[in-house]
Amino acid sequence: MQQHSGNGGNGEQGAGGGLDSRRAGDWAIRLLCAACLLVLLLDGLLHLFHAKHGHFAAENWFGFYGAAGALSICGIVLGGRWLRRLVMRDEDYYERD
Amino acid sequence: MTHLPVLQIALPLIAAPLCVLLRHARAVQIFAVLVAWACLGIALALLGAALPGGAISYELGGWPAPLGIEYRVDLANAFVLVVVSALGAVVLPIGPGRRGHAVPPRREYLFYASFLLCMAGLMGVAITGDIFNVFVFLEISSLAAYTLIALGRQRQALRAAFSYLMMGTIGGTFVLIGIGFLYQMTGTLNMADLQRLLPAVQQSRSVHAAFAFLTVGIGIKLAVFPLHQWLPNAYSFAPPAVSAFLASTATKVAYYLLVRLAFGVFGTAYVFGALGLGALLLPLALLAMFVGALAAIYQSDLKRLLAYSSVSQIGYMILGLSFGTATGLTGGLVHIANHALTKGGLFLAVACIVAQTGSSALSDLRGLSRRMPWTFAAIAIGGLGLIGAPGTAGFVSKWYLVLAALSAGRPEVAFAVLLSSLLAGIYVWRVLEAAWFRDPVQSAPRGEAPLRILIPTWVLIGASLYFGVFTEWTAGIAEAAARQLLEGAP
Amino acid sequence: MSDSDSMQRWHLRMREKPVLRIVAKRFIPFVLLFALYVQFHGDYGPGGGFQAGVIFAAGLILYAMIFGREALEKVAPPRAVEIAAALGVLLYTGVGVATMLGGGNFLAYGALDSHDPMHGQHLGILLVEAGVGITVAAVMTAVYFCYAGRGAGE
Amino acid sequence: MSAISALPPGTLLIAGALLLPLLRGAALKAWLLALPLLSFAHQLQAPEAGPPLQFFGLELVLLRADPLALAFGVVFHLAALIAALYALQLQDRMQHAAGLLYAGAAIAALFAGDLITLFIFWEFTALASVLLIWARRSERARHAGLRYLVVQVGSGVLLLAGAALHYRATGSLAFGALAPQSPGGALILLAFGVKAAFPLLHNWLQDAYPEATVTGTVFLSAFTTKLAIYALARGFAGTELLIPIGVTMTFFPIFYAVVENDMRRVLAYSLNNQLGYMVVGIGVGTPLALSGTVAHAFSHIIYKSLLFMAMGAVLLRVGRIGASQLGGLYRSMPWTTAFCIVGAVSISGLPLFSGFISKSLILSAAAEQHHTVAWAMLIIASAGVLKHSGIKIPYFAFFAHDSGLRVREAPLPMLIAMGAAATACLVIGVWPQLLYDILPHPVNYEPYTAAHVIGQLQLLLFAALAFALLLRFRIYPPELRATNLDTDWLYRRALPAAIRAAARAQRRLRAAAQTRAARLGHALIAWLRRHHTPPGLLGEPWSAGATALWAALLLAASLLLFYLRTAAAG
Repeated sequence: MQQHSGNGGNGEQGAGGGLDSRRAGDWAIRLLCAACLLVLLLDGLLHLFHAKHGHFAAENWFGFYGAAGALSICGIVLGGRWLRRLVMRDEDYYERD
Repeated sequence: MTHLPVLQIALPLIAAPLCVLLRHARAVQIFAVLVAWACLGIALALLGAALPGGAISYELGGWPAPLGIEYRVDLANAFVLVVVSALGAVVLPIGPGRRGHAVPPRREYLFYASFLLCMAGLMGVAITGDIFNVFVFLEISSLAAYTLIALGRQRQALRAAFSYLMMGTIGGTFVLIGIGFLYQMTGTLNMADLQRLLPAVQQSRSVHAAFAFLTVGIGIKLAVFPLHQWLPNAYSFAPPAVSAFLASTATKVAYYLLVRLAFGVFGTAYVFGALGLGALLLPLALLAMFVGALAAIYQSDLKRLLAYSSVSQIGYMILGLSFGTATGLTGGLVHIANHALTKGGLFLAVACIVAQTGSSALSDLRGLSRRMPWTFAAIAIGGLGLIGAPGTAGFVSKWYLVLAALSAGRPEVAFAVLLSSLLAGIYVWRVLEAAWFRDPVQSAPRGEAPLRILIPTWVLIGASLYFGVFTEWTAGIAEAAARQLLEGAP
Repeated sequence: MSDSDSMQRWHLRMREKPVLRIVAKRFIPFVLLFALYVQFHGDYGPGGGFQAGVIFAAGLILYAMIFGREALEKVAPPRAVEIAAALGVLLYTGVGVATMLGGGNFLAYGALDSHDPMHGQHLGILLVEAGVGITVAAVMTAVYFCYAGRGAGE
Repeated sequence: MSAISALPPGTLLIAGALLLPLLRGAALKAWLLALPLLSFAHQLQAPEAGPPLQFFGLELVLLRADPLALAFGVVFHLAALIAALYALQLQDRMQHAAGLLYAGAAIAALFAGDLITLFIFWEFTALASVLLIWARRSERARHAGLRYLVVQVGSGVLLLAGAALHYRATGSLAFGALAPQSPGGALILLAFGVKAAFPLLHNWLQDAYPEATVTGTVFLSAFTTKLAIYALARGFAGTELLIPIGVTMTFFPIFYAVVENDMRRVLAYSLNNQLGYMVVGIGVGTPLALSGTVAHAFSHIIYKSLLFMAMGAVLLRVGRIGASQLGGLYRSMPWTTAFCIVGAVSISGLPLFSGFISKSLILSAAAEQHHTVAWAMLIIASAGVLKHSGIKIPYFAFFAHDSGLRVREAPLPMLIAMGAAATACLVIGVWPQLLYDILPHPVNYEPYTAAHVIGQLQLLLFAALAFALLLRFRIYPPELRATNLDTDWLYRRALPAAIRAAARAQRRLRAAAQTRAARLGHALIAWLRRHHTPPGLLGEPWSAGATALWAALLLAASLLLFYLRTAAAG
C-alpha cells in the first residue's frame, strides 16, 4: 500500500484547495449552470431559425434534451437508491460458509 | 503381390515359433519388431489395393471359394487390418516392460511370440472369408491374449487371464454353436456363399438361433455390457504393452466381426428389420456408456480407470451399430481407429508412468506432471480425445454418432452421448487434477520416461490429433466401407 | 505355493498304488502308438493331426500324473516341448511357404512336386498333419507343465 | 505465401503465441508488439474467400473475408495491439500467451465461413480467455474463472447443438443469415445471446471481468462480447425481437452501475449497457443501423479498453478499486486522469469524441424506422451512460474527496497504450469519415449538424448538472463496500441452497425410512452410490459364473426378441 498522508488532515472532506475539495465542487456547479444556460440560448437560436428537423415532434421542443437529461439522471439515481435497498448485501456475501 | 493376403497372416504365424526358437531376448525383439512393421506394410498395401472399391480374393490351397478357405479383403477389413497392424507395429517396440506388471526377463521371448500370434489371430479374423476359419483365428488370438495377460508378473495376472479364458471360452463356444446352426441350415461356411443362401432359410428358427448365439458369443469377446466383466482385470494386470495392444485392437476386431456378420452375412434388412437387433443393442449401448463411465469415475487405479472407460467407449461403437444406418455404422467404424489411437496412446502413457514409478495408482500420480511433462501432456490430449473435444479424433466419432442419432429421430440418444461425454470429462479430470494440482510425493521419479516408450506414445497421440483434423483416411474410408457393407458386398 | 504342495501330496499318494502304476506303465506305450495310428490314418479316414496330438499329449500327461512331473521332464524336457511346438507350427507354415515358392497358392500342395501333383498332395497333407500333430501334442504338454508347475517353477 | 493466405487472419497470432516460451527480454517485447502488426498485414492481403476444406464430409470455409468481418478485424487488431502494449511490462509469459491466443482466436472466428469453424474458435476464445482470469491466481479469481468457463463453454455447446439442428433442417452449415424461428436458429441465437450478455444471461460478465488481472480485463473487454455482436449482426440482422432485448440491456445495468462500488464492475455494467445499443442496431437491421452497430463496436472497443486500462492502472498502483476507497488520485496520476477523462467523454458521447459519431448512427436508424419507445429509452440510457461511466468513473477515482493516496504514475508502456487509445478516440471523433469508410455499408451521415450537437450538449450538460446537484445535496447514494445481488445469485446462492435443501430432504427421508416407500427410495439411492465404487457390483469384475449367467440371459432375451419379432411379422 503506497499510502501517504501528506495532505493528511484535510483528506476527509477536502476543505483545502484541491480539485477534490468542496469549494471546487461548488465552482463546478456554477460552471455547469452557466454552460447549461449557454446551450439553452443556442437552442433558442435554433428555434428562431427553424433549424431543427427531428424525426419526432418532441425533439423539436425547446429544451427537450436538457429536460430529458436532467430528469433521466434523477430517475436513475432514485432508482439506484431503491435498487440498493433491494439487492445490497455484505461485501463477503458469497464468501460466507 | 498376389500372395499379400495370406502373407499378412502367415508372416507373424511363422515368426512366432521362430521367436521361441531364437530365444535370445535382444534378437527376438529386433526380429519381432521387424515382422510387425512388415505386417503394417502389407496391410497398407492391401488397403491401397482395396481402395478402388472391389474385393481381393485369395483361395487357400488353390481350392475354389465355397469348398476351400477364402481370404477376402475389402475396404472394411483392410481398414481393420491397418488399425491392428499399425497398433502392433507401434506398441511392440516398447517391449514387455521392466517394472510393475512386467514380464520376467527370461520369458521375454514368449511375450514376443504370443504378441505376434495374437496379431496373426486378430488379423486372421478380419481377413478370412470363411466363418469357421473366423472361429479358429478368434481362438488363436484369444489363446495368445490369455498367455500375454498371464505373463504379467503378479499373481492377479494369472487369475485375470484364467477368468478371461473362462469367459472367452464361453464366448467361443457360443460362436461355434452359431456357426454349427448356420452350417446345418445352408451347408456352407463361406461367408459370401452364406449371404447368398441365407435369405431362402432366414425365416427358420435355427437361423434366428444362429444369429443370437453369434451375437452373444461375439458380445463376450467385444465386452458388450453386461458381458464386459473380464475386461477390467485383464487390462489392468497385463503388462503395459499388452494392455495397450489388446485395449486398442482385440475388442475392435470383435466389433468388426459383429458388423461383418450383421451387415455382410445376415443382411441389414434381416438383422435390423425382421429381428430388430437395434432394440436390443441400443439400451445395452446406453447402459455401457453410463455404467462404464460411472465406474471409471470411482476407480483408484489409472489402468482400471482406462479399462472401464473402454467399456464406455465400446458402448459408443455399439450405439453406432444399433441404428443400422450408414451414418451410425460410419461412426462405429471410425471409432475403431480413433479409439484405438486414443486408448492405445493412453495405455502407452501409463506404460511411461509405470516405467518410472512402478505403479499406476492415482494416488501415486500426484504432482507427476512436473516431472514427466510430455507423458502427462499426452494423457491430457488423450483424455480430451476420450471426452470427444473438437480437434481430437474422438470428436469425429462422436460427431457421426450424434448425427446418426439425430437422423434416426432420437435426439434424446444424441443428448445421452453428450451427457456421457460429460462423465468422461469427470474421470479425465480426476487424473489431470491429481497429476497437475497436487503436490508431488516424496518418491516421485527422477524424470521423463525413456524415449523407447515415449516416442510410440506420442506417435499414437499425435495421430489421434492429426486424424481429429484431417479425416479422409479415417472417416473417409469408414464411410466408404460402411456404404460397401450396407450395399451388401460381404 | 499351496498348488505345488497339493501336487506333491498327489504324487506321493500315487506311488502307493502299485496296480495303477503297473497298468499305466504297460498301457502308456499303446496310447502313444494309437496316437501315431490316428496321425497316419488321417490321410485315408477319420483322424488327423489334431486328434493324434491330443491323444499323444494325454499319454504324456497320464505319465506325469502317476510318476510325477519330474519323470515327465526327463522324457520331455520343457524346453524341448517348447521347441517342438514351435517346430510344428513352422512345419505347417513352412509347407505353405514352400507351395508359394513352388508357384501355387498358400497350401496348394500340388505345387510341391512339379512333375506329379498327386504326389505333392500326399506329401503336403502328410507334412501339414505332422506339423499340426506335433504342435498340439507339445502345446497340451506345455499347458500341463504350466499349471502343474506354477509356484514351484516360478 | 499462398498457404498462409488460405488461413484465416488471427491464426498468425495463435501460432506466434506458441513461440513465446522461446523468447526473452527485448526480443519478447518486440515480438509481442510485432505480432498484431504482422497479423494485420496478414488480414490486409487476405483473399475474399479461402478454399473450402473437407472435414469428414462437411465443407468448411475457414476464410471468408467480407466487409463485415474485415471491419471487425481492423478494430480487433487495433485492440490487440493496444492491449499488448498495455501489458508489455508484465513479467507473466502465460498472460502474454493467453492474450495473444485469445485475440487470435477471436479474430479467426470473425472469418469463419461456417458454423463448425465458428464453434471451434468460439470455444477457443473461451479457453484462452479464462487463463486471463486465472492468472490473477487468487481463490476468488479461480472460482469466478470457473463460472465464466462453464458459461462460455455452455454457449459453445448450445452453438454446436444449434448448428447440428440447423444442418439437419437445411443441409447447410454456412454461416449466413439464420432463422430465429427454427429450433436450430433459436439455439444459435441463445448461444450468441449468452456471449453477448443478453439480460438474465448477462451476469457472467460482471462476475468475471472484475476478477481478471489488470491487463487481462483489457483483453477481455475487447473481444468476447464483440465477437458475439459480430455473430449476431451476421446471423440475425433485422430480428425485431432484438430491439426490446437491446433496450433492456441498455437500461437495467445503469441502475446497478449507480450502486456498484467496484470500479471495474461498474465498467462491466457499462459494457453491458453499451452492448445494448449494438443489439438494438442489429434488431433495427437497416444498412444504416448495421453500419452504426459496427461503428459503435469499433469506437466502443477503444474507449472501453481505455477506461479499463485507466482503472487497471489505478488497481496496479493503489491495489484497490472500490469507489469508496479511492479519490484525489489526480494529483499522483495526472496522465492517467487525463486519459480516463477522454475515455469518459467518449463513452458519454460528447461531440468531437468517438462515442458521439457512432452512437448517433444507431439512434438515427432507430428513429428513421420509427421505433419510438426504443428511441426514447436509448435517450434516457444515454444520460445514464454519462452518469455511470462519464462522471462516476473519473470523479470517484480521481477527484471526489481526497483519500490521501499518493502513488506513482502508471508505468510508461501503460501510459503510451492509454495515450494511443485516447488519440484514437479523438481522431475518430474529429474525422468520422475515417471510420465510416471501413463500414460494411456505405454511410452518408453527417453527425455534426448544429441541432444534433446542441441537442447532445444539452442532454449531457443538464444531466451533469443534475448529478452535481444530487451529489451536493446528498441525495446521491453514498459509495459503500457491498455485494449487489444479480442473476448470478441464482447459481451462486439459490442453486447451492436448493442442493442443500435436497440433501436435507434426503436426510429427513432417511430418518422417515419407516414407511416402505421411503425405505425403497433410500435403498435405491444407496444402491446407486454403492454399485459403482470399486467394491460394488458394477465397479468390480464379477466371477466367470456371473458372466455366464448374463450371457445366458442375454441369449434368452435376444432369442425371445427375435422370435417375437418374426412371429409378429409372419
